[in-house]
Amino acid sequence: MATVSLKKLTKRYGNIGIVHGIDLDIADREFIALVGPSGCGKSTTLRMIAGLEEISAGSIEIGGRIVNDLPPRSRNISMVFQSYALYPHMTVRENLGFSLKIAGAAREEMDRRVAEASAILGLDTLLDRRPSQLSGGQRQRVAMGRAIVRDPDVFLFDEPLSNLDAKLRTQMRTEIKKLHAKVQSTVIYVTHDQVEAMTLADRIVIMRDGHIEQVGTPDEVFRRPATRFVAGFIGSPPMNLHEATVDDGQLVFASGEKLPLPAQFKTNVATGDRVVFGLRPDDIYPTGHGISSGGVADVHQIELPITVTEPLGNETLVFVEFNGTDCVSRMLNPRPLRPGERVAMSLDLSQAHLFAAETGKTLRS
Amino acid sequence: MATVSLKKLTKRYGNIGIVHGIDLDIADREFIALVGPSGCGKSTTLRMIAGLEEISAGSIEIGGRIVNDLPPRSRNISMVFQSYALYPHMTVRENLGFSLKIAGAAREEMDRRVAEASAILGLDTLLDRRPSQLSGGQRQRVAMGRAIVRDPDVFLFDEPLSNLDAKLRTQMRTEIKKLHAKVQSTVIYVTHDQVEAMTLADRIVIMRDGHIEQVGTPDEVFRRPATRFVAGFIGSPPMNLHEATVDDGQLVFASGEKLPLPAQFKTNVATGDRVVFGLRPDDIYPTGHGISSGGVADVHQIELPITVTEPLGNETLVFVEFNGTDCVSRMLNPRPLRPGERVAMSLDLSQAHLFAAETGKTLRS
Amino acid sequence: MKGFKPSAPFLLLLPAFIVLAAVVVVPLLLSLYSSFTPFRLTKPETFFVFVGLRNYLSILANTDFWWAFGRTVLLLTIALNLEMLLGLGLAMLVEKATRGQRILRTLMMFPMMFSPILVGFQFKFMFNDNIGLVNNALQSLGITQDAIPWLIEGHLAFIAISIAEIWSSTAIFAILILAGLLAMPKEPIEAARVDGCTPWQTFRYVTWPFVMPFAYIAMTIRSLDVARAYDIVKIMTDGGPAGRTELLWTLVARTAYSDGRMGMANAMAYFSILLSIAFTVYFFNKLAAARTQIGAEW
Amino acid sequence: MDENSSARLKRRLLGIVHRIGLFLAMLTICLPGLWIVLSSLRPTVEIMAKPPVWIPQEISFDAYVSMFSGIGKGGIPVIEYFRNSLIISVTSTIIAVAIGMAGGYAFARYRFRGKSSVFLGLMLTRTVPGIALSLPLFFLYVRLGIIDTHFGLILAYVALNVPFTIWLIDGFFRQVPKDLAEAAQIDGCTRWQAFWQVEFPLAGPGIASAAIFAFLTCWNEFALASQLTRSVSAKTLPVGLLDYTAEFTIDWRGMCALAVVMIIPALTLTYIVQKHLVGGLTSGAVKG
Amino acid sequence: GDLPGKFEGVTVDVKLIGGQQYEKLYERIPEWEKATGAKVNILTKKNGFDIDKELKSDIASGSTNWCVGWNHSSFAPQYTGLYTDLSKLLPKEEIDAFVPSTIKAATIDGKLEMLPRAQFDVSALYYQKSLYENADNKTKFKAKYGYDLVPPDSWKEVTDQAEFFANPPNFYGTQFAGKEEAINGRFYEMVVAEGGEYLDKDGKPVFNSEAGIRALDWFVNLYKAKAVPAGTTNYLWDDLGQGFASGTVAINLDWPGWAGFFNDPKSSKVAGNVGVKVAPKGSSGKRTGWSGFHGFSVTENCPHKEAAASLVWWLTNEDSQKLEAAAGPLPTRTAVWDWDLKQAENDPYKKEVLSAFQEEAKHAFAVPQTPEWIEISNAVYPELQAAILGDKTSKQALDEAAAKATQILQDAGKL
Ligand SMILES: Nc1ncnc2c1ncn2[C@@H]1O[C@H](COP(=O)(O)OP(=O)(O)OP(=O)(O)O)[C@@H](O)[C@H]1O
Ligand SMILES: Nc1ncnc2c1ncn2[C@@H]1O[C@H](COP(=O)(O)OP(=O)(O)OP(=O)(O)O)[C@@H](O)[C@H]1O
Ligand SMILES: [Mg+2]
Ligand SMILES: [Mg+2]
Repeated sequence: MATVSLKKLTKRYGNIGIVHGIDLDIADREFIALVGPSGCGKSTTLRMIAGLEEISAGSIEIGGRIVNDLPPRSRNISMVFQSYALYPHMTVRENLGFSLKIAGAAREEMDRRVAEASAILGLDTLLDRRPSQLSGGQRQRVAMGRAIVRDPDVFLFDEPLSNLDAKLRTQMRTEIKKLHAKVQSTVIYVTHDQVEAMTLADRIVIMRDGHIEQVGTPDEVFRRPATRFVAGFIGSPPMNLHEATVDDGQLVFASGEKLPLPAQFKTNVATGDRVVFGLRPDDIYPTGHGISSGGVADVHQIELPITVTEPLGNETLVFVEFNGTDCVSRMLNPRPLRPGERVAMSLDLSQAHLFAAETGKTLRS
Repeated sequence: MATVSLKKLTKRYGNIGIVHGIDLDIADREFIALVGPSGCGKSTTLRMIAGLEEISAGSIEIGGRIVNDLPPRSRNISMVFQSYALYPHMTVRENLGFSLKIAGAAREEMDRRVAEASAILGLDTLLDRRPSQLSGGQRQRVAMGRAIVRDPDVFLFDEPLSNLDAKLRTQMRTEIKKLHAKVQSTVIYVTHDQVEAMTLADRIVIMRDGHIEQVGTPDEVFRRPATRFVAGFIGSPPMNLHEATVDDGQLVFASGEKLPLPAQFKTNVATGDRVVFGLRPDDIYPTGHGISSGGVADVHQIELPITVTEPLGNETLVFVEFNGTDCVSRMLNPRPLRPGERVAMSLDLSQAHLFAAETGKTLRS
Repeated sequence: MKGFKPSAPFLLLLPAFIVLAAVVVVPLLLSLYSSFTPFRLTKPETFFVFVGLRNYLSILANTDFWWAFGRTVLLLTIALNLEMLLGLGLAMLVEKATRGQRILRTLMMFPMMFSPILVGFQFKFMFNDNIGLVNNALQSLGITQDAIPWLIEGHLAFIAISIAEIWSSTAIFAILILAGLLAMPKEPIEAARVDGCTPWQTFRYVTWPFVMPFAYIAMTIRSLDVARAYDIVKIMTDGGPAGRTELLWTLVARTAYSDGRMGMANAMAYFSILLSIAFTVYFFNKLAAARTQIGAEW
Repeated sequence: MDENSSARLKRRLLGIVHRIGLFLAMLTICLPGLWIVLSSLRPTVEIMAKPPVWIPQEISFDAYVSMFSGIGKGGIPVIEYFRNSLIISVTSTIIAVAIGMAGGYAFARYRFRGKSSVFLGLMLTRTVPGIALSLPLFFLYVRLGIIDTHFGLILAYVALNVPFTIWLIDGFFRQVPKDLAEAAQIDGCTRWQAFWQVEFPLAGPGIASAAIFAFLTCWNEFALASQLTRSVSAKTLPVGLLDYTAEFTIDWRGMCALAVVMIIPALTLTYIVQKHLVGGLTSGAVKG
Repeated sequence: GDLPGKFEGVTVDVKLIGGQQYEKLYERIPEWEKATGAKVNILTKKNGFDIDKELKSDIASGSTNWCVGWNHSSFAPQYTGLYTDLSKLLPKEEIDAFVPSTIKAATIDGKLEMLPRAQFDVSALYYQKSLYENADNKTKFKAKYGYDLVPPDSWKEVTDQAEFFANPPNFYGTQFAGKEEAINGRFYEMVVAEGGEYLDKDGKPVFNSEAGIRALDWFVNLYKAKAVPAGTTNYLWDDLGQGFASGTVAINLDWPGWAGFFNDPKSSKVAGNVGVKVAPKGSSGKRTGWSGFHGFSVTENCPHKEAAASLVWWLTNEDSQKLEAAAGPLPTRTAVWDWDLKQAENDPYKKEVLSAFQEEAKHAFAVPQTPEWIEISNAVYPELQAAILGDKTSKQALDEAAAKATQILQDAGKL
């Protein structure tokens, strides 16, 4: 039993509000990814849940029990700190085993668990070093290891893989998944890596300036972003967003360019509404560069000039000029494209998004 | 004039060798990305170039001048530390302006540059805070800002964006590109983010265990990895690698499955050779899920069972079983696939790689 | 010396070396020499009479000296340990205080501002058996009807001296340890709390290892900074009565100046140096070990 | 909830216990001191009374008045003593801390041969008891003609404090992350600038505590001062305290009054310097 | 003949005892400067023990070319060779104006090493008068001891009365200084009063005689009977004075310097109730009378001995002594004694004090004139304490003390 529920959770430093009364219910064994721009209050939220930061208002329940005033040790959580917070005076082995030692675990049990964690994290050869003798990534792995040797009610991970290389990160992702499947813990996972958030989380919480913008499954937040902010934040490269005015079934952009109003929004807007039109890079592609989309495509053809292409190895970003600014399209293996060349592009309007320009709220019903 | 050239650069801590005599010539104004697994010696190399770490053997030239024994300040470099190393007793503004103050810059010049950097980094509202009052990502941005207010001969960046959210990171990438275009500096950039490495770098250096595995343009290291290690390291998700034995124009895998020997390797291997076969996830796709590859495809059809699919929002990873293990395929918008379902897959063998099993060296001529 | 380029640490340490050489080393050699003479203050000519190890040999046979030696070790051990414990406690109490830190810290250092001479007088008056504050208080409170001879009875005198010494010097530990506490990073403490440590465990496994080097430095300093203790003891009992509280320092000082037997006194002093060296080396090793533990290199 | 309120209660209780503990500790620390202050204001007959007089019956500033009044009227040259003490203590503290910073920095930041032996050796110079030192020092000073001068005493006190300040300050420099000095050097600082701009401010608490320690040691030092000074031109306050002791008597009230006069500036200076004792100076500096 | 003389341009370096009670006298120095044209340069002003330390350091380091030094009869014998013979520098009639016994005590190995100032110290008996006036006390005492309760005239009576008055921990019969030279001095005078000798005429320690044991037993018995404060072995003069002033001690053998203190309501609870009497007799019929005095000496290496001697004379001449004596201390010039008594005519307490001390002065005797006196004291007093506290018997303690003292004298080449 380790549901976590935040009620009007608020944090202020003096007069500066940092977290503005957020509400969140996390089910037992749920894996929650917490994402948001730098400085939006993710770490602060985790630290409040851990009991390291006093809460200014609201309450926190873990496993149905209000823990507002309980010290961290009574909350049975384990945490990976963004700054690692390793014990500099202990070896890697001691760092890993410390919480078990405190819990009074038997020697063998401790050794076994430390060995297990260090194997997962590739720290075997480093067990007798001190943190000061490790590389940045190795330190981060120790921080990770310190959390995963335990079976807490709740895991709090604060960007635990940010300093690891892509390969190791993929590996670790799998290990975290396994771990979560094995131990019966609830996980709150802060990350800037969307692949991590998408692959690991049951639900994603998107924060912004101390507020929650949207809570939803990875698919939901990706496909049905609730706000313009979420739309722009989730997905890499980000969604193309352009302001437009609705005019008789058409979207009119500042540059004068026009697009038909996507069918799914027809009933929700009226002429004269100021909206933001959004389209993911995947949904713009050179006509003929066939992608057999799973859904019903509502493709609009338009010819646009190429500004630049950016090959990323396994995919290429193509920037085209639309509405006076860059608009990015993402594709695998395009043919060579020269800047300035005008290309017929297909816009899959069935995948388009519209948001109210004022509030930023989605116009999807 | 700020070429950087490392000659047999070696670092040992006591008996432990960390960097084993690496050679590298970096041209003036070149942008070099340094990548490699955690703990391979990237930071150590940067720190030796900066003059923070004594070199155990070899030499370092900056701008044609041997700097082995020069103190850091005589090397005219600026550096973003992996650990940030902010001045905790100074405000953000003072942190940013410190190097200019030391250089004796005029008040206005200093203010201008600090304002410029803080605008780029979105630190404007935080200029009067101390580092301890910042979030992790904000600290990292200050560390970044401290480096970019200056016009050094060489920039050394040690994972400068690792703690930023994807959106900000994309933005910063563009800024770094602009900065590099504007100031005439050479850049050495350590990163774990392959998109960063690919988009920013003129050349990528892949390190492993204190050795350089390959140096090449982004395209080279991606398309023509020199070793099995590089092949597995670059690209996300990583290349599928499977050991095989060459048998009369065929590759025979441990599971007994067979594939035709890709045409481009025909002349380089003989029957009985033990090789490693590699294919990128992009080059495996469900037959019919049309990707019109730019090159000449040498497609091999094979029916394989799906083990799991992993939707990432804008793309999906499909895992199929091949040679007894998971083999990953990456595609945009696949139709719904059920685990266990057998799907006809196309393998584009023209994009395949072969490496000698023993040495890991590529067998491409 | 052309081309000789002294290293940075050498230059940095040079002022210290110069001062110490001038003020300590030269006098030290002089007094070392004089310990091999029957030098009497009032007979300067005796400075040039060399008697070899005679002073040392007679010390070896001097049971009073060895008693004093043992008592000194005991006092140092007890006082230093108690001072450290109390100092640590005091530092933590003050560090935890949320308000009035500055006042508290200043008050905490209050005893350091009392000249040891004054402390000696003060405690001598307080422990006076007849009109002393302590007995008066005990009698007024009805705890005892006797005039407890604090400074007479061997153990009590030892206790009284220890109390004076501890009162006056705990502050030194407290301030040094407090500075150590302030200098330590806070993240590991948070980590420990999350790892399930009780406040005591946090202290034991995280705070203490960090503060330990400072505690050992304070120990070393205090074990050598005997002037304080000397002045106090000198005034409170001057080793008496009947030599019951005789310490090395009182013995040496009396021999040196009252008796004027400087040669002998210096020989005794050099014996006591052995003691100090033993203490210092001991604490130094502890310090070095504690340092390696927190990952500081030598 | 129960658990929370009990946790809250426990915290509040601990807070109260903490306050009581603090109060008791401060009481033990301050009472003897207050007794001295009180003694300076009470007639001897009350201080030494039997049965004791707990509540002061009569408060007077006679002792202070006479201390500052002319020679022969019970006055002692407080002003001169005070001046000497101040000059000597402040100067020697500044010098000792400066030398201590240089030395401490050398130990904390450089590697060199024989480092631990030198480190230990420094302290061993302090193993010499004052007795073995004072007479030869006196010889030396007489020969050099610096007996009974400020300079002589300053020199002696610097030597007295240097090993301590080096040890202490070394310890605090070690607590300052190395990365910061490195960052400063990258930013174009010489080692000297890096020291002043970055490491020195961050080692502040340590340096402040070393300074307080050194200052109070000098301020209260008696043995050497009584040996190396002789007249009002150099005698310091602790030596002056003995002006209140005559062959057969001691004027305890006068002594207490002088003690108060001694303590007040020490208290003030300490109060000023202790503001540098702040925690968490390096937090936020480095990650990991 | 023509004191103070003229010493234009001469500077005299002096080392003086510090302490406010002496400052009055030093105010006369400028007058001397004016009269002689010389300058006085005060090198040192510190308390007696520290001057002693300083003088020894000076001797050791050979820096003795200053001129005038404070001196004390107990310390003086140690400074062999430091001071010059003043009788050669000053007219005889000036020297004869001093009380002869003090001049004798100031003469060491035939050299008059110092001129005594009006700081003559010998102890008399202070007591609380009211105790002796109390009728109840009188009858009870008589019943117990068989003789009348009057202020004691023998040490035996002191013992009886002390035991009679004692009511520890609130009230004690008497007290004695318990450490350092203080107890050794008290023991010394008691040995003399018991008819013994401390050092015999060859300078050999003989205080472990029968008389010595009787003398020590006096201390031991009082302590055993709890007639003295338990802490007495740690007491020095100030503790004694404060003790008596606090009104918790009946009888107190003490120095003249306390007379004013004891009778001053600001400092003493027994003010108005203090009686003073000449020190009691020992069993031999001799009174105790260990005495000492302050003085000034001129060094052998002084470049201006004449001027220095003039200054010493000035500080100890009749006017100076009157000045000092007016504040309480006892003079050392016969003429000043007379003057002093006349001054006290209207002050019965002062008169009682002065007559007691004048009487006492007749019985005064100095410490044995050996440079090793202080060193012997340091060796002997722990043994005395050991006997008093019961660690050793008196005989054991004295035998050991004598052995140590003998050793010291032998080491010094005196035996
Ligand atoms: N003081 C030391 N003693 C021994 N080994 C050390 C010491 N410091 C670092 N190392 C080792 O040197 C290797 C290289 O470290 P470095 O910091 O250069 O790695 P890196 O490539 O920057 O890794 P990361 O990506 O994790 O930051 C690591 O394996 C590390 O464990
Ligand atoms: N002591 C403080 N005083 C004032 N503001 C603070 C303080 N500490 C943190 N903040 C602010 O609180 C906000 C939230 O910080 P937090 O560390 O929770 O951010 P975060 O979401 O974890 O960001 P990041 O992704 O950069 O780590 C930041 O804007 C930060 O500047
Ligand atoms: Mg954070
Ligand atoms: Mg690194």
